[in-house]
Amino acid sequence: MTGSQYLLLASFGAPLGLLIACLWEAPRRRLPGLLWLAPLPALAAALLAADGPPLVLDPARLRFTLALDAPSALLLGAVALLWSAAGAYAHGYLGGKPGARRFALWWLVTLSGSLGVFVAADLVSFYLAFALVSLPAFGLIVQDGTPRARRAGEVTLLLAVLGEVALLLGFALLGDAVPGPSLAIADALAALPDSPARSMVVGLLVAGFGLKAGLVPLHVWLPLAHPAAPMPASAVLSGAIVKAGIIGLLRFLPPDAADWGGVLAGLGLATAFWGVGCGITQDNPKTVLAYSTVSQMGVTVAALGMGLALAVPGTAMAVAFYAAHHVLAKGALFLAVGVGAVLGGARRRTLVLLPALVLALGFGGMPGTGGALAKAAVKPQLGDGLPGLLAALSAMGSTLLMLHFTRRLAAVRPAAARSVPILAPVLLAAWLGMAAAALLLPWALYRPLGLGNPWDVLGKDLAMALWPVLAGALLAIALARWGGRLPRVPEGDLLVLTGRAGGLGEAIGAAVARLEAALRAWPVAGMALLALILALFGTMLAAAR
Amino acid sequence: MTLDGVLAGVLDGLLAALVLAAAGWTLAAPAAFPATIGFVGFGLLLTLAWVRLGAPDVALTEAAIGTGATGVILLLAVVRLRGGEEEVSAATPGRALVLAAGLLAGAVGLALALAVLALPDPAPGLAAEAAARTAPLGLGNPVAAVLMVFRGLDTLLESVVLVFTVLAVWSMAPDRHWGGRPGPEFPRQDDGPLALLARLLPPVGLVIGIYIAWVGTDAPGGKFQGGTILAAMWVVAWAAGLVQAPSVADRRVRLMLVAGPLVFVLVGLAGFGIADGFLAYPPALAKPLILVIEAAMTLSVAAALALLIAGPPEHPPERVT
Amino acid sequence: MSPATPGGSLLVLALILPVAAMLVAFVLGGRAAERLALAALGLGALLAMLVAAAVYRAGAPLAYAVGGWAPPLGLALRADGVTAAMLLTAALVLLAVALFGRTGHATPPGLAEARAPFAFWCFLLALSAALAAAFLGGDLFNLFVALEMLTFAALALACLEGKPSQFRSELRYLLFALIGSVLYLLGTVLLYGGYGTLDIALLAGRARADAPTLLAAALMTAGLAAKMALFPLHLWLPPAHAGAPPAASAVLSGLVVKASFVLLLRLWFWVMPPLAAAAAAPLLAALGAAAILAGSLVALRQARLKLLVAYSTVAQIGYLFLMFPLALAGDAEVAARAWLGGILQASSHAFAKAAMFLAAGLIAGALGHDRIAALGGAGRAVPVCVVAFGLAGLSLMGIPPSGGFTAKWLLLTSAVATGQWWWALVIVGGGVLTGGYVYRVLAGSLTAPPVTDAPIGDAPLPAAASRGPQLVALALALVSVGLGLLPLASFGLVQVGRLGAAP
Amino acid sequence: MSGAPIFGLTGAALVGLGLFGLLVQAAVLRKILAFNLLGAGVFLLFGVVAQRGGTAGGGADAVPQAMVITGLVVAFAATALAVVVALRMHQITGAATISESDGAEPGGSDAA
Amino acid sequence: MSAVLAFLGLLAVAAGAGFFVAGTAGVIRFPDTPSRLHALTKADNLGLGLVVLGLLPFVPGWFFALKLLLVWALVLLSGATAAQLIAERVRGPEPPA
Repeated sequence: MTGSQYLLLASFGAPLGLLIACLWEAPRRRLPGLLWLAPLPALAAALLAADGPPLVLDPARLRFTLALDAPSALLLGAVALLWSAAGAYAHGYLGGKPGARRFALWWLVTLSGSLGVFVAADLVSFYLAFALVSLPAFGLIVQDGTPRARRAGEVTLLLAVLGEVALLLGFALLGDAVPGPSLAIADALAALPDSPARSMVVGLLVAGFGLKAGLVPLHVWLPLAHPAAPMPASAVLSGAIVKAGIIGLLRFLPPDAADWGGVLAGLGLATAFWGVGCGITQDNPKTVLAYSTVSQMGVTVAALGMGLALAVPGTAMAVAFYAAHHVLAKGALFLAVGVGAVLGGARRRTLVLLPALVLALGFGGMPGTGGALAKAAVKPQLGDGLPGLLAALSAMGSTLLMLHFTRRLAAVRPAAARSVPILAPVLLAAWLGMAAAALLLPWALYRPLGLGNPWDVLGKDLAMALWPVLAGALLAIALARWGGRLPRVPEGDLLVLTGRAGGLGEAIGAAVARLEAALRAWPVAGMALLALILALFGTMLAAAR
Repeated sequence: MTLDGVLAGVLDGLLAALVLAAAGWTLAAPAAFPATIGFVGFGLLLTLAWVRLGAPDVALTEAAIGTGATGVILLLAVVRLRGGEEEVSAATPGRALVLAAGLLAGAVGLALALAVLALPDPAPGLAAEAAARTAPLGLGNPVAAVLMVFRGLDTLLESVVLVFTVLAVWSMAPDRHWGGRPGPEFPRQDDGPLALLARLLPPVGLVIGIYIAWVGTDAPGGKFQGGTILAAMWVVAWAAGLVQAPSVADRRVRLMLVAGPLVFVLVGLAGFGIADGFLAYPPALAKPLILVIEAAMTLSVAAALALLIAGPPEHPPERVT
Repeated sequence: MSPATPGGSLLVLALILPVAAMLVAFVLGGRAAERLALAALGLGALLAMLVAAAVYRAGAPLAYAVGGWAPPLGLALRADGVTAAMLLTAALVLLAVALFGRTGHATPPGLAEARAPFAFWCFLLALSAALAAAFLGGDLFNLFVALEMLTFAALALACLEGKPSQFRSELRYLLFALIGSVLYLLGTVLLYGGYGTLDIALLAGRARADAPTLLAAALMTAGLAAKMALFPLHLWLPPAHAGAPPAASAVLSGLVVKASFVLLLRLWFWVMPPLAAAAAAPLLAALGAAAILAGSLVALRQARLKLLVAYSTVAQIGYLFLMFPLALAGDAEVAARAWLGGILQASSHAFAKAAMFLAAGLIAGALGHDRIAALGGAGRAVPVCVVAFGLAGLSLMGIPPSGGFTAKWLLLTSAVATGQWWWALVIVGGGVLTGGYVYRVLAGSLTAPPVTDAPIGDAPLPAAASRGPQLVALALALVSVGLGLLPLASFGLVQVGRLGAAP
Repeated sequence: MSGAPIFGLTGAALVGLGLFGLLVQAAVLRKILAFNLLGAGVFLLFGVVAQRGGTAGGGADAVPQAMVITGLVVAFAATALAVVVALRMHQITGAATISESDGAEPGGSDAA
Repeated sequence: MSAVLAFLGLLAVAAGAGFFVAGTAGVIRFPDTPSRLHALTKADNLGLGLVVLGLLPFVPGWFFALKLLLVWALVLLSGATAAQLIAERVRGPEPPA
């Protein structure tokens, strides 16, 4: 096993190792402090083990394979960085609180899943990693124990389970399509085109991953869960966990899925505008950020969809780059909200509001920021014609939404006697570190990843890049003045509709319970037994004729 | 059809009609007590049917266990389970349900009748082979040969079932009764008809019971039938108060209960050594071994049936005086 | 069929050991019964492993003609892959329940012998003997006697605590199980009338599709379904299993139901004419699907923990019935996969359900009640139990890497492969509903204890808090999850002796 | 020696009656009686099969008859057990039927 | 065994059957329980005696005949006891002499 294969194993093995270490008293006591260490092997794997040989464990039976190609490595690196920064932040943020250790345990499980998703290369281990990233997230969300957090956690868990179900069915169909016993994703993809249930498989996979990525009808859990979760958890939820859906789409959509490309593009753009539309009506800055995540994921999926539809080469790397930037920027902004809630006065303006503003404008595609580079990377996919226009409009929307966020962030009154009286230096370090990464890393990686020269992106048609930002700023000013008249959208927007569905479920449950109780009466059960005899006899007799 | 063939047909038809009439009465009787009496009558008529079917062993068993022992248990229960008429009438299903149940049960019965008629008439049974294999074993009665030799495992499992059914019945009592005497306490009657019967009948019954158990290997009879008669004799004496049921914790009673199956298992395991496998008998020693097992089994069956009739202990154990 | 293969005497020992132990324990009584029972069940587990190893090594079923008389006249004991797997499952669960019962059912110091403990150990041995007879039996009438013995042992174990409401539930169970047994017996008489033998191996392949044989099959299937509490016939299972003591309900739900399942497999895959079996299989599977959905829905609405777990049994039994149309669907490779899925579901459910009932019993013991609404504080009082319950729940839900997942994955993929996708939907729907009620219990027990009755929370709790029984429940749950980690190829044992399996 | 099919029909009729009784009779003891009728019907069918299987001179087939004897003893054990449980139920709860009509909470128990 | 014995046997069995019919008629027709008990115990036992007597000539051996007589004796014993018990139950215990 070469060095890089060890790294692959270590990337998602480290958090699990730390988890097992917690059985003993010593590491458990210092646990919250060690959180930031866990993702580092994954960061090293991203940097060193990209495009290394795949690692196959127990080839005869289990065929447990791990592999890491370039786009996955990029995403893995960004996600690992965010987990590490959020881990340090969590140590400072939680400190001595009672539930800290339990939170850390849930954190480690979700971390291993989130990293594992990028390296898993066979159906079963990918499903296992995906289950590990979606189900334990419940533990992170309900950490505060408030009824609002519990409801958000339950909705997230229910939708996560439904997502798992869709994926299980999809993988079952995929597994069936593969002729041999092998379960590797590559073979599954190869066998997919000629399998009869191709469209069903792709549909199920899109539903499963779309739910995790937050595409429109299935996004309702995102704006509910992120605000309810404690600060580091929201950062990770928005930044890293959502990306599991993106890597799933990247890895499982067959290159020839042109028909699905159009669907994805449509869904993505709809999600982008829906996110902006709902976001501007929110007051809580974390909810605004959540809706911004929904919108940005929409743009990412749209880019992927268009890339597939037009069969543009290099789509995977472009989409990965866009998503990686989102990981860093969005994670940083969530940390900013945390720090902003504690810091006060002048230091708040300089250390929090200013960098937050720059990052916010980056989302709009302000030239010179990482965001601009991200938008340039996906330009070949969303380049021209209607999708290009729509992409520009969504950039404007993003700018509007982010400026609204900045205003809401500024409006947050740092409560005097907050539970964290002194600002733990590590919180500030984490926030500023992530902000710097969000700004500089795109610049550093643009050329090595073969996306072209970052500098000439800066130089090219400034006007094309600038007008969405300016238009967005104008709208933001208008929103600031007349925002009050906008209709108040409840956090989970579409979730309100499901309220009635709950009632329906209750009615079905009651009806089934009454039927079952009736069947428990002795004469009825006896007659059911006799009827079963006659039915079996009749069916077999008919078949025998 | 010869004359006596016709007569036999008429007799069978009459017997069948009587059996069904008794069964119908058992279901339709107004109260539980007459229904139980009807059931006992039904059992006796059924015994005749078994004689007509050419199965004397089974007729004996049906009379002894199917009608006698079951009848006693049910009569004892009916007497002690008085009351609850209104609960029963409330729980009786309505006319529609009764009709539906009747239709379904009738349909199953009809299907069964058709299937029985459709069975191949000279049924491909094991009659010849069983009969042929019984003689070399030194046994006269093929049924005993099947029970003890060919399907010995069935009989062994069944006797084990009897043993732990007794324990199951005992374990239904509350904790404080453990160690007490099973069943109700009958007052001691020194004179009167029951006392006369209880003194006159048991000696005769013991002889008959042992005779039937003994003759089982060569002629209709056997351990279950003989054991039941012995148990019946004990029940008569117990009902007249002449004997008391032994305590539940009494080691001797447990040894009696377990004797039959344990001997059967030991002889079976000995089969590994002296014969070619479990429950196999060396040809020379077959008959004596079987008789030893039969004797032990008769003892166990008698004890088990008597204790099952007696039921769980109903009083705490008397302090040892 | 050779009358006796070399490993045959192992089968006799596996059957006679618990029988002899029960007889001797009955005579010795008191604490000797407990020690003898533990020794016998330990040895029984060893024997089960030896039988499984022998079957796996031989690659063919072991057979033993009892008394030297080969069928049709004599009786044969047979052990093929299914028997070996279920025997091993039963032996391990019984051993675990025996270890669990050491605290709850020990003879109190003062007395030489007390009713409940002494009866518990004797009935546990009787149950072990009945299960061995049911799995090893090769003759349909011999299996009838084993079934009856099993029913009586289960009834006696469930009535052990003598709770007032329990006698009514157990009487319903006894009467309904007896109807099932008599219907099974009715089937055997028709088969004997038609073929002159009741030995399964001799009957295999000879069945004609005429009226008596088909009626016999229908009667036996309905009888066994009644004893397995398949959905419309499940009236007796929830009250009987919920009211029984924890050790008893673990064995009842985990093992007793599975004996009838093995008999059903013998009937449907050996005795019945294949054409008729394939025609009637969808009916069985439809009832199974109804069991999964209705059972889970009703379990979701239960107020008491033990009733919830009992209804979960009703639901999980439905999965066993989904196997029939899939395994009879003709394609050999898919049939083998569905067959393995069914057996693995039976085995992993046995472990998971035993763990769940033991955990539920301990939780009820620790809190003094088993109302789900007020389960707060269970997480702190008996933490290992809640973890065991959760792990068992995961296995029942079919979350990887549990045994339940592998079983459901196999059934799912074979449903998809044979184009019967509706069973796949039922499997997945059942999984989600199961997740629902497992979540209800876990969420309830992980919340903080209600402030009002403070003593519940941290008061030193008597028997329940002791580690032993909790670790047993955890061990069972871990085994159920561990079954999922075993790679698929090592389950070759289950295919041994299956008709139509590659020779 | 083909006996008249009359006893086969009787057996089938007894099974039908027994099943009907088990379903419809409300009192517990009446149900146990019906169960014994059902058992008697099944054993009668064993007898008919035995008689049909008999060789010309050799009398009836001994194997089904042995099964009937074993079956009778097992049925007796079942009846004894059922009667004892019914008596205990009656003594403790005064109930004479096993119907759930009184809406009692099925089975649920308080402390283990 | 001459035809005469056979004829006499047949005659005895017929008479026995007649007594059984009389006994049954008595059970149906008589007004109260004690009188019905008389009908049962007297008529039926005598009827059985005659039937046993009638069967004796047809019996394969003396041991078989002994068994038949034993049957009759046992029926007599149990019939009498049962009648006494039922009568005692219906009429209450004997008034002190």
